[in-house]
Amino acid sequence: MPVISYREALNQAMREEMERDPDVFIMGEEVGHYNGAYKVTQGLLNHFSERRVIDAPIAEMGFAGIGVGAAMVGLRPIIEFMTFNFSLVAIDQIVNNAAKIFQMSGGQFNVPIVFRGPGGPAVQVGSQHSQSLESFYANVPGLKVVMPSTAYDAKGLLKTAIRDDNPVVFIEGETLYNSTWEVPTTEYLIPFGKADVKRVGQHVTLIAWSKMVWTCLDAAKELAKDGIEAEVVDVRSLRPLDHDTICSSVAKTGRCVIVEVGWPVAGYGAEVAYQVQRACLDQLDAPIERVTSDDVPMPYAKNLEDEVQPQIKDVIAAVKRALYLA
Amino acid sequence: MPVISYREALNQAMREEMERDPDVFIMGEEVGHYNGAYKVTQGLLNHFSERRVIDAPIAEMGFAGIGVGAAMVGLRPIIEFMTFNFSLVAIDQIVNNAAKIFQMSGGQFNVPIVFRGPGGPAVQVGSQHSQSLESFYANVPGLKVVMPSTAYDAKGLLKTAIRDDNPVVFIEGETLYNSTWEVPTTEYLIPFGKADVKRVGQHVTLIAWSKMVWTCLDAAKELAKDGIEAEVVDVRSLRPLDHDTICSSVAKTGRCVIVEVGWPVAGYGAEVAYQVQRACLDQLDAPIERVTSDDVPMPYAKNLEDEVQPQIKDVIAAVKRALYLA
Amino acid sequence: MTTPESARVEPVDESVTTTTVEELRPLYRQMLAIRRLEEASAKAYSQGKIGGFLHLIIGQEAVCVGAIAALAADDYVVATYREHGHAYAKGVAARPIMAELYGKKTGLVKGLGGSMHLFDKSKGFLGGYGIVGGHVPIAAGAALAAKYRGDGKVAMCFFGEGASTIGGFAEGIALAALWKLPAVFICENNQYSMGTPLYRSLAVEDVSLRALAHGMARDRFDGDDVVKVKRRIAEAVQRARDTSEPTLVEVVTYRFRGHSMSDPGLYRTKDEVEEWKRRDPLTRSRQRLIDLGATEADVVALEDDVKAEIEDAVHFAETSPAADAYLPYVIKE
Amino acid sequence: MTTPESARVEPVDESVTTTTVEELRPLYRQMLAIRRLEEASAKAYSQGKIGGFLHLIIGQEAVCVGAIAALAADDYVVATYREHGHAYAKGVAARPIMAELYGKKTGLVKGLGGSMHLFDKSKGFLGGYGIVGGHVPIAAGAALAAKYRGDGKVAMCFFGEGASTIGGFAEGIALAALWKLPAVFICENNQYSMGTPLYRSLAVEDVSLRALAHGMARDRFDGDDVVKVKRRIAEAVQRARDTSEPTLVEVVTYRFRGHSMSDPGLYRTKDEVEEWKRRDPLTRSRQRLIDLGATEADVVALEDDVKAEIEDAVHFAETSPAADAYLPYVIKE
Ligand SMILES: Cc1ncc(C[n+]2csc(CCOP(=O)(O)OP(=O)(O)O)c2C)c(N)n1
Ligand SMILES: Cc1ncc(C[n+]2csc(CCOP(=O)(O)OP(=O)(O)O)c2C)c(N)n1
Ligand SMILES: [Mg+2]
Ligand SMILES: [Mg+2]
Repeated sequence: MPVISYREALNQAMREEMERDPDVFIMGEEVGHYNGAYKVTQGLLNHFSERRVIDAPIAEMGFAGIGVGAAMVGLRPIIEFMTFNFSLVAIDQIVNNAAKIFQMSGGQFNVPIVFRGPGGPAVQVGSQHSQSLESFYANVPGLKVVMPSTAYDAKGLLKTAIRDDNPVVFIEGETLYNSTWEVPTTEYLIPFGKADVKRVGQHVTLIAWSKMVWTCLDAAKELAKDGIEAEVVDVRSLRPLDHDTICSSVAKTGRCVIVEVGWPVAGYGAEVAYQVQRACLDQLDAPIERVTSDDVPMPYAKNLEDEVQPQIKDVIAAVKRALYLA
Repeated sequence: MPVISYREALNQAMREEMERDPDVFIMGEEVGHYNGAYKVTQGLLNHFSERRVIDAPIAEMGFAGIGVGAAMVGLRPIIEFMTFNFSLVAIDQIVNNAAKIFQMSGGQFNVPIVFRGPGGPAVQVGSQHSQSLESFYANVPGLKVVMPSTAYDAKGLLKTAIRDDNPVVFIEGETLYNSTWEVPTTEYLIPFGKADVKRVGQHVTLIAWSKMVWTCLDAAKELAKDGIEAEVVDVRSLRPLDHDTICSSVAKTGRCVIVEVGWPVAGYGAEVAYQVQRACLDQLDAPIERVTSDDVPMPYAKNLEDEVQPQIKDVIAAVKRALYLA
Repeated sequence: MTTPESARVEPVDESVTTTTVEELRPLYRQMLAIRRLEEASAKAYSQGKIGGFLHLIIGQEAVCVGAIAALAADDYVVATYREHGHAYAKGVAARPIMAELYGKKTGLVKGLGGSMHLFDKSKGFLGGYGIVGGHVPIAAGAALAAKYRGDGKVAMCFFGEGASTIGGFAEGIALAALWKLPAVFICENNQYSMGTPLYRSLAVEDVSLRALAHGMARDRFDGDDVVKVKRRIAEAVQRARDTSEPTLVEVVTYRFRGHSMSDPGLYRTKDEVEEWKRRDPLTRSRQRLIDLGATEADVVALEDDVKAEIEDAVHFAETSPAADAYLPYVIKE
Repeated sequence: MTTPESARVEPVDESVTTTTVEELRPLYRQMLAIRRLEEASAKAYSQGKIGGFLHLIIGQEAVCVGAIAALAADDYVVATYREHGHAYAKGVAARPIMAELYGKKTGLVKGLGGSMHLFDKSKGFLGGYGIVGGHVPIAAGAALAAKYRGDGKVAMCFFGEGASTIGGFAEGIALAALWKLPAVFICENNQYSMGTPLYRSLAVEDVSLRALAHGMARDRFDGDDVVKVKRRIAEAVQRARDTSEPTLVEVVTYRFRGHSMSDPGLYRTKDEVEEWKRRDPLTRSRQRLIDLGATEADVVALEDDVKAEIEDAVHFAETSPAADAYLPYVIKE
């Protein structure tokens, strides 16, 4: 199987879906002539045309809303936010229009739209450009929220998102674009609501999504040296969440550490923690541990930026607490 | 002690703080000549002047940002959102500016601003006008988030908010404005981060805020008829959250039901649940129960609207589950 | 340095149009039906049968009726929370509108949307929206889809003058102008944004000036004469259809009632309201029909017909079963 | 019907101003220091000593220097992520700017903000902001505070032409016009919004037209001549100070580098860049100083002085301790 980058996988997903369905189009800042701020849309303008790859001015609320309107009458827009930080100026369109029109119209108008782009902290871009907004979107009924960690998942999930008849918030890992994974050449789709066990283990369950899956895999490797076998569950889709896979892992291991790069208070990890305690309270041998970023806006200086975010050592420490080894 | 309405309590708080500090002013839609869409600012324009009670056009992002700028140079704006639903078009100003400027400026500029207005579902106003956004705001470091349930708390907390040197998101209960409570005539302030035990009990702890405190008190009354004494803890401030009061109540009762009118997934109640399980896992005699609205945009029809939201009977049912009586 | 340009505000065009009984009669009927529908809802609201907010368009009927008369049946309309009349003018029957206001299962959107959220896919009615300005990009999006497909459709968007300051409006029209989308943006300038008069919300009391920055065609006239509204907006629709260029149209009008049923409208004088009532588009159209040769008997027959239609709608709403489902309408499976 | 108004775009005013060595010398010095500061940061960036995004203003120096020279020391400035020059022009020393880019404890904002978020309270520098348009209302807010207090201060806001489409900008200027706030809004039209040329982001390539809807004063001229920038913007500052009226000023300029250090700028031709470089405000000002009678030796001395200043700043940054605290800067106790 060819090994390709996360960026390339996303690109392939869009290209294939645009080939397949003439109603799919892309709109966003610098997606066309510039080939994407992060080059995710590389070559698409050339391959398709300005009709289907639309460079937008800086007007997120405007073009997100244009996407919603176009989707209502049957097109299938992919709206790229240059980063999800900029989705905040468009969030009204996502929460009050995209998510609610199917309901407000009594089921007449569905909104098949994908809002995608990188999210989570990048590197040294400061607090306005470094935040994880998944818990905002995961809170909202009517939306689906997806955050792939690997090239394989990115491709299969984005294709599913584009074919979904509902609005999908698809948050890519800003630091994962160059990461690689095996990706088949034949078509595949990954359903939403199916978590993926990225590593099997029996002593503790690590639950994560996006970039933190990699951190957990790295931590698991370290832990294995001490004979601790961690199971790493990648939730992949936050809404809907796959309770079954999570809970059967936790039921097996009896220990649960939830790792997210977002802020601690009311982060999405709190929801996962709640679900775990609800379904497996009796199987838990220790309190659920959460590892999150510090409860601060992101600093610019590299040393502080690293300090703020969950590191391998933080995951290891949390696992040891969960195993009463600390 | 005089019994006054929640609306009047808020009005008094603003009036007193404006008398006390000439840098405090109010800005928002219909706050002046119209005396407030919900009449919370009744009489303030008359008492002060157009300089200090400023009617704004429909431009939430604009006037929220103007508030931030004015606060940076030392004024103390109170920004009224006609309802918090409309804060979504201004949320970038709250999350990316108000919350972060103190950090981005390395502690040079603090932003003493209050964003206030009604939140949560009102009655039959449909899905765009009926939502609880506290879990969005509670997620964000740099903000404080306050949601009073009674006239007494409303007054004391709003005065504290106005004097706070940081941005405060102050969400009032849209259906609580006419509710009454005893309010002293002498000045008092209520600190943030102090939950209030609104009813003492030993069998189960009900944790709630804003309108749901009333629902819990009603449920507690019903439960008492069956000999079940519920303790009702009103968290009052969601950020910071008073872990001590909550946890000592749960440690006492061994049962915990968290009641919120927001959506279930990644609602703020999940955060409370996480904190409780973390601090009191060993003292819990049953899984934590959450009662929330259904995971749907709010319907218009009254019967459906009631069905969607937590009712007294839902709280009672959850308590019975927590006591293994169901 | 270039000087301030506030002098550029042009007087509202109040010229008069010629018409015929054939053209005016159906327009008058629609306006009247909307007026009666609104009155019936007001009554039901005060009886507690309709809940939430109820924003009536009484006094402004000529705008939605004239404007939508300029559209083809499959063109798109996007409107605000003050949209019962727009839905009706776009072809939605009174029954499902009234049943929706009552929150019934037979309502246009099954009792889920209520007064502010009427939608009808079969009529190209893309909805009523409650967040000011948020629907303007949606209209531009429908126009973009029309252009994308080359299907010749036009999207028409209604909003109040109060909405012209919000960012969503600014971005929506800027993108429509840049991308030459077949859209018509119609500002129903009814002099008030809730309790705020024009002079407290606009630096210059001319919303159509917003078009200047974008080289967008604009128009500005009074909205008392339904035929004039139709003719003038037909020009904008034609422009959209023929050359795919958007237009910003400001129609100067007045709402006779408060902002919503809960607003007593204390911010304006009785005299002011009476003054505008003298320009009531319904009275004017009725008189005009007679002047053009319609018989009093014919007009009364039309009025009786409207009365029966609305009474039937109320009866339908009253006797319909309560709304009973919301779960199937969250996610499309 | 009124016709489209795109014909109203006026040619960019390229008139020339007279000046003296005394006036020009400090302006040239500031521009040169900014250029050298930017070059030094570019170098440090390519050595991996500065991280994240780095947006240079090389080529545009005359705008921030000329504009801020028209302000009093305690007036307010609000800027974007491309703001090192603005901070320097407002009086911030090169040392803390460079140390901030290096993420050091001695940085202007303690290593917490980095390139995009310079702030200096003591200089009235209200910050660099990373969300396009979001800072425009902040400037209006500082202006509102000035008017509230009657302290005679003026708020100056910088933004790019790409920002002129976003809602935050539209709302910020609309409110400033409505409330007559003492603000000067300066569009640094550098022809590109990241990789997007004017014609793909603006329906009409004249940002100053945005003022028309609000009866706001506007101005539009080229930004090559720093003295002209100062004079013309002084008029706007005067208007703000005397009559509390805002102005929208568009200054036509060009950035010689990519959008940020990671942008190779492939979307424009070498010829185009060279053409603009011939109008380099630094070369022009230097020549002008000589023409006005400054000696070559004097100019070289000034240049040596600048060189030393920036070298010192780099040394300071290099040798400063790493940033070490963030917790105290979340909530003010
Ligand atoms: C973003 C937002 N802010 C505020 C409101 C509350 N609100 C609803 S209608 C209205 C006035 C709108 O006035 P205008 O646009 O002139 O329309 P009209 O009601 O006069 O038809 C306001 C302030 C809202 N719905 N959305
Ligand atoms: C709301 C938002 N959208 C997108 C971006 C990404 N972005 C940063 S700068 C920029 C281009 C801005 O161009 P312009 O306003 O002309 O300023 P210039 O960079 O040319 O000085 C873009 C798209 C952003 N920072 N904020
Ligand atoms: Mg109006
Ligand atoms: Mg630019």
